Amino acid sequence: MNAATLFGLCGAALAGLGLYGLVTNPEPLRKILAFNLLGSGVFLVFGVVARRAAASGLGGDPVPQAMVITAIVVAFAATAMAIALLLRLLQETGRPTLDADNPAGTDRGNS
Amino acid sequence: MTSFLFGAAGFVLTTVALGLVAVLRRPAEVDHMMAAQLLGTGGVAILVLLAAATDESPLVDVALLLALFAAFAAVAFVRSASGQESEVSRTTSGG
Amino acid sequence: MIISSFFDIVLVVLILGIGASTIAAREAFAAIICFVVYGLLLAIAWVRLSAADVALTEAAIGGGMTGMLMLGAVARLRSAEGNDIRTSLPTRLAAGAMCALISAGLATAILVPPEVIPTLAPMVMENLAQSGLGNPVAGVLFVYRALDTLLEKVVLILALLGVWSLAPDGAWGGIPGLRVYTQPSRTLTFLAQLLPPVGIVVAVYMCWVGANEPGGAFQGGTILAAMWLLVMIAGLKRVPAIGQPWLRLLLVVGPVIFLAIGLAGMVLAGAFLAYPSGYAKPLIVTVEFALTLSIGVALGLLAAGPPEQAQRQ
Amino acid sequence: MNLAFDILTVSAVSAGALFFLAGTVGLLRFPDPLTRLHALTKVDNLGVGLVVLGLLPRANGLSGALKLVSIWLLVQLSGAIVTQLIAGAVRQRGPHG
Repeated sequence: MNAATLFGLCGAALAGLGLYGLVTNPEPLRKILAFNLLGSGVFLVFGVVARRAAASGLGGDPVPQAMVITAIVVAFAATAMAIALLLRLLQETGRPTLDADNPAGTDRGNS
Repeated sequence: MTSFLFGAAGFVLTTVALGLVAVLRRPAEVDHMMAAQLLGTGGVAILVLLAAATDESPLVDVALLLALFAAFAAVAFVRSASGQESEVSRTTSGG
Repeated sequence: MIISSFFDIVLVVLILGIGASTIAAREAFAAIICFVVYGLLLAIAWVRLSAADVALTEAAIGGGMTGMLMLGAVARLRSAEGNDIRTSLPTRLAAGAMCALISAGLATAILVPPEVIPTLAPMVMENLAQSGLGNPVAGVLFVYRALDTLLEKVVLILALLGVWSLAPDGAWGGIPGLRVYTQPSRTLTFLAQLLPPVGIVVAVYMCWVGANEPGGAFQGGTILAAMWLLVMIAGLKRVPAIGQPWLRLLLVVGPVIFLAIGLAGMVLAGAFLAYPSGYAKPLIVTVEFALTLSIGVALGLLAAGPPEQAQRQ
Repeated sequence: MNLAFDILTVSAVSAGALFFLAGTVGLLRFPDPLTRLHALTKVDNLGVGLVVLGLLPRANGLSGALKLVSIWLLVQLSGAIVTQLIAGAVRQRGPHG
């Protein structure tokens, strides 16, 4: 097994781990964190695709690499947006959660 | 020489890994804050060793960035952990 | 070779361990620290995949900026009581099984590579000489997929508009609610005076070498954003109101110059975002410098969050 | 000449790696956060410093060597200040905060 395959398997495991955290963790902030983990796992798989396609004296195929760079920046923008939404939710409802049927969630006194 | 440098990088990575486990397992948040600093210095050493081992000088730039952002992250930790107020509450309460 | 695979195995185990503790950590603060450490480790993994450009981006954004953003949020969420509802055990088991299945699927895709591995590297290298650039990744970003890069800048600005539009009505155009130190701390002030000059030099360097070696507008812009945030957090500079014209000008200068050169390409070179032959490199370097500024401002404002306070008259 | 440089590289890098080990042992064994911080700063100064010293003969010309030294200076300066900040947080919140 070469290094690229090893990191590819690591990326696959990270994607699963991130998805698990996204599904099971009730706190929105932790969900955002898990989503970032999922994303970085997928990027890593992409990086392995790039590494395997090494040719012409390059360490990897530059096209997937450039796409991953773009993706990292876009993921950051999406994370910033998600966190702003979460903080606004906290401001409006006083609770950082998405549960609708929680009895404590009916007061909107803070808004 | 290449394998010596790789070996040294692996050794440093192992010690950093053990240090991270030690730091993150403790309950106190001040201990957690040391993690970024530990990885900042360890990561710099690992990257300059890898740069020398693989003869890829751009890796030294990665080391430079790692050092810069590890310090930045540590500042963010300390800011978040110390109960400072935000810009808004400062101006509404103090002036 | 055996020694380098020892290194890789330790790195992978460490990444997986830190990744798992990001998910499993009880406190949100500990989880975010794990995530920052994870981002810095991932930068080393990208180095091992011969992708120094990606390693630079990951160290800057995954390690520094995302952590900064999340830590700003966790400090506010801490005051609100969290809910103790845990997902029930059967649900977690089912989710774990499904996620393991997905991981296994991805792993199979990696372990069974295609007969002929598709690669665009020879095509990129063949045409790279015409553009005068030495860094193939920069070539892809600014020559072959320039439209993607341009649209990505638009996405950054759209995300920023989205963040801003979450402001309460009264605060529109006001000052972002970035958490700053209230009591001046001498140590932090010293760091905020020492690090930004170094950071700005590194950012210019990144941007400058980006044409020939790993680096470029993204990395340089992220460093600028981080240094700007550091100065604001330390209280050396006030957080500017988002209504300021100079701020908005800086925000759009990069995409506008990029777009203008792209439109000029329609007249001079016969296609949108094409460069007239012989002028490709100077034009790309111009675009990169303008983009570095715009990306820096956009990322810094994204991390600063929506405005929370009306602008003082 | 080459042999002398190689000996310098091996001995300095090994010594630097030893300081990393010492720092980790300190993090594992020292009883309170302030002493653990102390262990951490030794790694910044001497660990990275010795590794950089060992790699200087293999650096990419004079500019490469200067870059390595400036990285060490950056790590040392920022490390010292960040450690001070964390120590401030320890004082504010107590060793178990």
